[in-house]
Amino acid sequence: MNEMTEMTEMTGVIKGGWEYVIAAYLASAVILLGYAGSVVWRYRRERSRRDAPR
Amino acid sequence: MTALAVETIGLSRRYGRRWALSDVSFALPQGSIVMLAGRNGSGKSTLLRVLATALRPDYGSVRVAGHDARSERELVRQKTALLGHNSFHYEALSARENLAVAASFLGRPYDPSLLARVGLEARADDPVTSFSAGMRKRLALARVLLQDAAVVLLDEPYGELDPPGFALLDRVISELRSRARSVIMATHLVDRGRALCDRALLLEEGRLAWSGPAAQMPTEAPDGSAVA
Amino acid sequence: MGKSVWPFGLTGLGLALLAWGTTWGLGFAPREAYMGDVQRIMYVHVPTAWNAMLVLTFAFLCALVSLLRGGWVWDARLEAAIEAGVVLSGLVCIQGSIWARPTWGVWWDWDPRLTTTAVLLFGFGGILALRQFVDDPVKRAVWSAVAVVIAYVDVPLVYFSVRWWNSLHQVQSSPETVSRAFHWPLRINAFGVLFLVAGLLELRARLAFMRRETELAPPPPSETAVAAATR
Amino acid sequence: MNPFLAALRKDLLLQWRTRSQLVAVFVFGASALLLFSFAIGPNAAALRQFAGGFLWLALLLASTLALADSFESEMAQRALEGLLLLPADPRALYYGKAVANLLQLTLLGAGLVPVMVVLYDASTARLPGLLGIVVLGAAGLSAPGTLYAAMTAQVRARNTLLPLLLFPLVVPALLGAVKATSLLILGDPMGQLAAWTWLLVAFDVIYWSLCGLVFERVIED
Repeated sequence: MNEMTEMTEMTGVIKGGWEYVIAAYLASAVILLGYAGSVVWRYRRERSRRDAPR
Repeated sequence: MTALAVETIGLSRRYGRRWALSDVSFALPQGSIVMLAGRNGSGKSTLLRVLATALRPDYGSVRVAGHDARSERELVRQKTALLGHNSFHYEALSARENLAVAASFLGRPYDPSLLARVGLEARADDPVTSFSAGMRKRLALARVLLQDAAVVLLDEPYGELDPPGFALLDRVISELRSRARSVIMATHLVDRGRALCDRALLLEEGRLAWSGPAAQMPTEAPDGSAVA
Repeated sequence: MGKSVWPFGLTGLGLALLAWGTTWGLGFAPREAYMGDVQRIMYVHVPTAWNAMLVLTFAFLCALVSLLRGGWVWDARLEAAIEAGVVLSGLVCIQGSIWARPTWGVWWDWDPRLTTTAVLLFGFGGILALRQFVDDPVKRAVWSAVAVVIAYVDVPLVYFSVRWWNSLHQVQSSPETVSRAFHWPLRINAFGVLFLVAGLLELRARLAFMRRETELAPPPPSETAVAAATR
Repeated sequence: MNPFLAALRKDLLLQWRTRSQLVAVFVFGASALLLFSFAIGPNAAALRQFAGGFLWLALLLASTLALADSFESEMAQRALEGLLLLPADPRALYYGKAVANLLQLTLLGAGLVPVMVVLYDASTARLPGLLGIVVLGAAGLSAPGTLYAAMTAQVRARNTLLPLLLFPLVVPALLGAVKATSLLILGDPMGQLAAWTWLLVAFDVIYWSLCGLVFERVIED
């Protein structure tokens, strides 16, 4: 992916570019879902540790 | 009710999961000379630092020299002086300069005779870094005298002092007594404390185990070990 | 802090909205005249950017209340808001970078909004590190609140200074040149991220609150007697 | 004696007693300037163009050392707490220390300017203007820097934490100082110097007041 994508000058229509859209959404999904998962997991673990008799 | 030097009700202070002080309540009339006894880690230093408003109490009320230690910290600080484990001095400055800096904040003229009183006039212009622990304690004592406070808090003042230093401290305490100042002294020298002080407080693991006339303070715990 | 499960519901709703907005944005929304399909990154980039700023503003409010009124609840919410703010800011930078590549041919185009987000990412990331290194809970609460207030007040200054600094380089490209037809997926995703983050903030705050409870010893037994005695 | 003046006197006395530390920090800054030029290479035109940026990067890096030192002496033997218990007004203590740090950073910056002129052939006819920018930039570093130095001096990872907190915050001041300095060196065809100077002034005013307000909370126990 290191070669420059085909890109006309500033005002032309950018052909292709879907791989960037996919990359952006994948990154967003990984980070948002990953963070959500980590918060829920840490929350559950702390709840179980707290409810279990110390 | 005579004016109280110090009054605490249910004073508690924690360090993380441990209670350094828990539910300590006592009242000391003005002019009383008090020995604060207790083993290492019993909360003596913490109590003195709370009374000096260096530490804020977590629970309970504390009144020193007629002012509340939470809401009127500035007023309490004007009426108290603390001799702590740390000398409160700038290591890079000389003895004279340190006292001059303190005097400038107190708005009082610097009294050159102070260094003579604590036996440091020979080393007045040497930086504190070159001082031994005993000399630092003497300089800290000079700083306490400079403040001329109504309630004087001494945290193990005899530590690191040499015999002449002991005599110096005895003289200072008796002078404070004659000027009707209140003194609370944390010390392990129980006999000396009994001789100098009229009241005593005994701390065990952050709790007030005993309080009353210094002469009657128990020296042995039920299990025979030394109490303080 | 409550025990009810509404945060899980909110998080779920957020994810559902995001799924809906994304499929709409990727599958059905018309292709943008100039930028073609690359423009579809906007449907996730702009909502994330809005919410990142919102979360950091929430952190600022928590910091103010925590400083002025105190209370461990607000410190817990502050911790949650800082963490979420850093995660979202990081995501915004990644999305912005991926968007800049096909558009300008470089991985970073120094757009004032994006650069401000990057500065915030490092600023609030530093505050997260501060919270790790301070052991005393009370000091940690006060210092991080002070740091958040100071970092937040800086945002307008950073934005303007970067915009002036950058104005010579290239024409101001606003990724939000979004015409009416594109609004719906954008708005749906914006609420999607909002609900998702709101739910996570509550859970993360409860987690922080519980940790504080184990970190601090409970009040002494005579707490009630003391309360009565204090004038 | 007014508490602020007492605090300033104390801080200047302390800085005078520990002036060898300032010399060491200056040498650090000067060597940073030298190292930057190796990054660019002996290309005079390029060096001259980045001179303003390198000056302020070197000063920024050196400032964290000077700021950290300024509070190390306050924390040793709880000297700062000793003053607070006298009592001394925390705000006066803050402004005394901040002004002393401002003077120190200005000295540092002024000392680095000749090094920059020599290494990067970046002289300017408007020297008073340059010194004015050095003062404004140093003020932008010392206000938040003093506050964060007070905070991080009490924490174990202080050497990494101070720059980590300070650098993102001072971006506007850094941009303002670098642009203003470069305009003075390379010329200011479009007359932007005033705008960047006002940005610096705004940053200074905001943080000299805000940090004074919150300083007490940072050093209470």
